[in-house]
Amino acid sequence: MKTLRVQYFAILREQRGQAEETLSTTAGDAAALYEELRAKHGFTLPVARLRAAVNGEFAAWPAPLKDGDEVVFIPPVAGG
Amino acid sequence: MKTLRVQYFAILREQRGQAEETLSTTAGDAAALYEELRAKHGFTLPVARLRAAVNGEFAAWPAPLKDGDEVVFIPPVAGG
Amino acid sequence: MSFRIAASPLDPAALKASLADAHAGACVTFEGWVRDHNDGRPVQALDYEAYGALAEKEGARIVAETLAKFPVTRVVCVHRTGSLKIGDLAVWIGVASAHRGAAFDACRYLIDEVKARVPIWKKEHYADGATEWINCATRGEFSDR
Amino acid sequence: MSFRIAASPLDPAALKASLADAHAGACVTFEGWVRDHNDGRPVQALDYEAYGALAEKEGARIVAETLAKFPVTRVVCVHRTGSLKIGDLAVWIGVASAHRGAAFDACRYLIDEVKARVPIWKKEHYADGATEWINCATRGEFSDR
Repeated sequence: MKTLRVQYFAILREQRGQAEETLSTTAGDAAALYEELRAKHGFTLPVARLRAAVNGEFAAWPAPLKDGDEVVFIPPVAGG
Repeated sequence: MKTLRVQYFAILREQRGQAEETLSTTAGDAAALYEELRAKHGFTLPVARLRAAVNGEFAAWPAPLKDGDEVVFIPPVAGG
Repeated sequence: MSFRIAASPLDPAALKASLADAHAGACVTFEGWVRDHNDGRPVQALDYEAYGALAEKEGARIVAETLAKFPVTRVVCVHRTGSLKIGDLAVWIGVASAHRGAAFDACRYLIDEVKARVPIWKKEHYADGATEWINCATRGEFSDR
Repeated sequence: MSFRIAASPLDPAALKASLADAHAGACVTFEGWVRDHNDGRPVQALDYEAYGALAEKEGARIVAETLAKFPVTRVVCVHRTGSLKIGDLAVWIGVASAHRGAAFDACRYLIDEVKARVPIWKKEHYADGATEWINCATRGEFSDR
């Protein structure tokens, strides 16, 4: 069991109804964590359309996690 | 014999020492006129590096002339 | 030589002045404006949201790549967040260089990479009251229209 | 939709404002600045001279070609004449369009064609007191150096 901080942006923030949370999980990596959260909160984007960031830097899927990590799921970007 | 008005710009204006003149010539076209003026004023640019304009519009060499025409010899441009 | 996320309106004149350089003969700027339509749908307003820390990190990498790839003297890019209306300035990019080819190529590279890589999101508000997070639609299962 | 020769300093902010258009999502500008060197020679100042009437006619043709070739909404180009010093603005081009690709391509086309075709000439003043009409040198027989 690890404790993680998750931040949500854009469509994920709206679908989650909040911008961040601290949670406990048995998920070993960010991909598994996303699937867990998706089932719980009804996120519409499949994991394949997201990128992950761990502790403020992009992390390649499945993006292994350790206790205390800060995780962000990054929906398809649309700047400019 | 025709009477023409010639305007000079840039390097030709400096080499001629004036910006315009009215002159009489037997030259049948602008190319011949330029050679006549080049011999007289020491213009350094060969006719092949110039364009001609007659009555405010580009004219393809040799650019035939008639009495009263306004002629401009256009050195290589360098805007921007 | 900077990339910045800004929550308040941009000042293009001041940004351009920061590119001034006696060695530069060319300056190319790109401005992204909020336009009144997208994919044929009338747009009334936009919200931009950024993951600020990572956006500035990724933006700085894009600026560094640009300086490495193109012979340019100065590069500035600033991207807005917040609520914008039609005609507002969403992103400003300016590049100065000795010769114009590099300035055009570098400016184009910057905006293309920023749009593809920097964690910024755009929500469109349509005339009919619907909204949409651009690029985030998923067929069938969910729609915020 | 205009090309203009101007004997007094340009106002880029006002020029850019003239491109504003609710349908436009992209604006690309090109500025030509007087730089302090050319072909490795230190430059102190420039004179631009134009054959005004034909320059404006040819410039208007280039603008018309640009509008025909690229899906852009607005195009403005103004070129200075007179004495300019280092850092001064010699030419300003702005293009607005729905999408950025057309704005970049149109802006590049405009400056390339203006430089190649519009009867404007540039005299450089060098640090050593010499001057030169750019592109007008002829080998051997004459030099204004």
